Amino acid sequence: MALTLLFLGRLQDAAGGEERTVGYHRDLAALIASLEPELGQALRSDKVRVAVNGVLGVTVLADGDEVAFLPPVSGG
Amino acid sequence: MALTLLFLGRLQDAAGGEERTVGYHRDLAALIASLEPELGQALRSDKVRVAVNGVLGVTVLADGDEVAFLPPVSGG
Amino acid sequence: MSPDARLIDSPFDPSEELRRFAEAHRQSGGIASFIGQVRAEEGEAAVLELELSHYPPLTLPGMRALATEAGQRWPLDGMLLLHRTGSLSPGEPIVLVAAAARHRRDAFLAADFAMDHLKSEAWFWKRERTAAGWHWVEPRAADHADKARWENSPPI
Amino acid sequence: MSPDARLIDSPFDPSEELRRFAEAHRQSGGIASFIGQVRAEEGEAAVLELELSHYPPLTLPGMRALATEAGQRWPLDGMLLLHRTGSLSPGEPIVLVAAAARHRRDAFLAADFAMDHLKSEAWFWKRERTAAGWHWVEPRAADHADKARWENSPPI
Repeated sequence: MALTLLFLGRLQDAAGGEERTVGYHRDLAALIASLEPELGQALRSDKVRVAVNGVLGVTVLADGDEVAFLPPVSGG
Repeated sequence: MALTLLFLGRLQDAAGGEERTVGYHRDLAALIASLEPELGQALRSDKVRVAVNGVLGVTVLADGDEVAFLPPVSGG
Repeated sequence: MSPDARLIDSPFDPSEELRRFAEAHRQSGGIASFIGQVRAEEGEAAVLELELSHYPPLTLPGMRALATEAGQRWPLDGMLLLHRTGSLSPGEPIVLVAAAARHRRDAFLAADFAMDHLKSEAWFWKRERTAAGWHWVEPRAADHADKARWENSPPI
Repeated sequence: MSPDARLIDSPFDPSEELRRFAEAHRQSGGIASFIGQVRAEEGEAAVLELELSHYPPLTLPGMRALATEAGQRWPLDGMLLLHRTGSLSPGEPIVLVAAAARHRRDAFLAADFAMDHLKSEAWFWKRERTAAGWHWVEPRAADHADKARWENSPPI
């Protein structure tokens, strides 16, 4: 059982890559707690939004979910 | 001795044409008073600006001057 | 900033003008623009022809002064003011205003400012031909209200 | 009003896009637009390359929702939102926003609104390469202030 993590924008520097596969965690907070402490701290910022399979605001995860971490945007 | 009058915008309807040549008057007010009463009234509106040889705000006329009557604009 | 203000007496291509303007200002982060065109409509009230007259001694100098004032109000890299004269058909462009600036809001404000002043201060007169004949286009109260926005507490 | 929102992964020609947009909206009196481009500058701090990444499940749906919201706020005939992704060179266009409306101010406000929201709400991330290497472009406080203008007492 696994999750795919996506790191957008500058979070890819903190994660050392744009994508990674990790073991399954049911809960978003538990998933973040399982990562390297520095990366976990970056992902816990209240400026970072999380999308699960393209949907914002989900915190309960299912096997195979894609979890995207979205830092503040800078488009236009 | 003569003046050339230009009627811009809707004033050309009141004047029956865009341009006319009239006898010399030294003073703008006297010039306007010499025209048909209805036209004179239209030209005296405080919304009508007057340019003499391309310069706004002149009221003393010289022989040969071009006097342009400019109603409210509608460009853009 | 040396503004480019022109009167144009035959149909012009605003997108081609914008292309050249953008190429001339590759150092700018943004270009805001406005294209005004003769509405192409159906029905009795449709405009069949638009005629734009002006007063040559004042019109182009006034447009140049307007572009210069915009350049004093906002940090601009360039300003383009093109205005048609003569007889126009439905769908044809009447006016093109464009402002190039390092920052987006400066470009927007300058283009907006220039349009409001072209509408209510530049020396142009419009008349339209519809099925009912020719009539002069009168200034709208909204045009003066739009211009007044810039006088005391300008938009930000 | 059916908005045209697109992500574009290779160089595009904003003036050609504007030409088509204007031709599709011949009934509109005015078209306001904004072109954002990679600043072409000289010197140590010059940007040599810009990379735009996005999050596909949210980015285009968000742009469509933004155009729809603009159409609810102002009477528009059309709205165009184009945004580049991928690697861009100096001078290349990043974004084109255009709004067609019967009345000038509606077009200006809609284009201005759309740009402020694309900057601070759309799901894009920029990084720039200069002589010193790559760095992420952080949102500016001004971007949030620009967006906040539309919340309580919107510009007129």
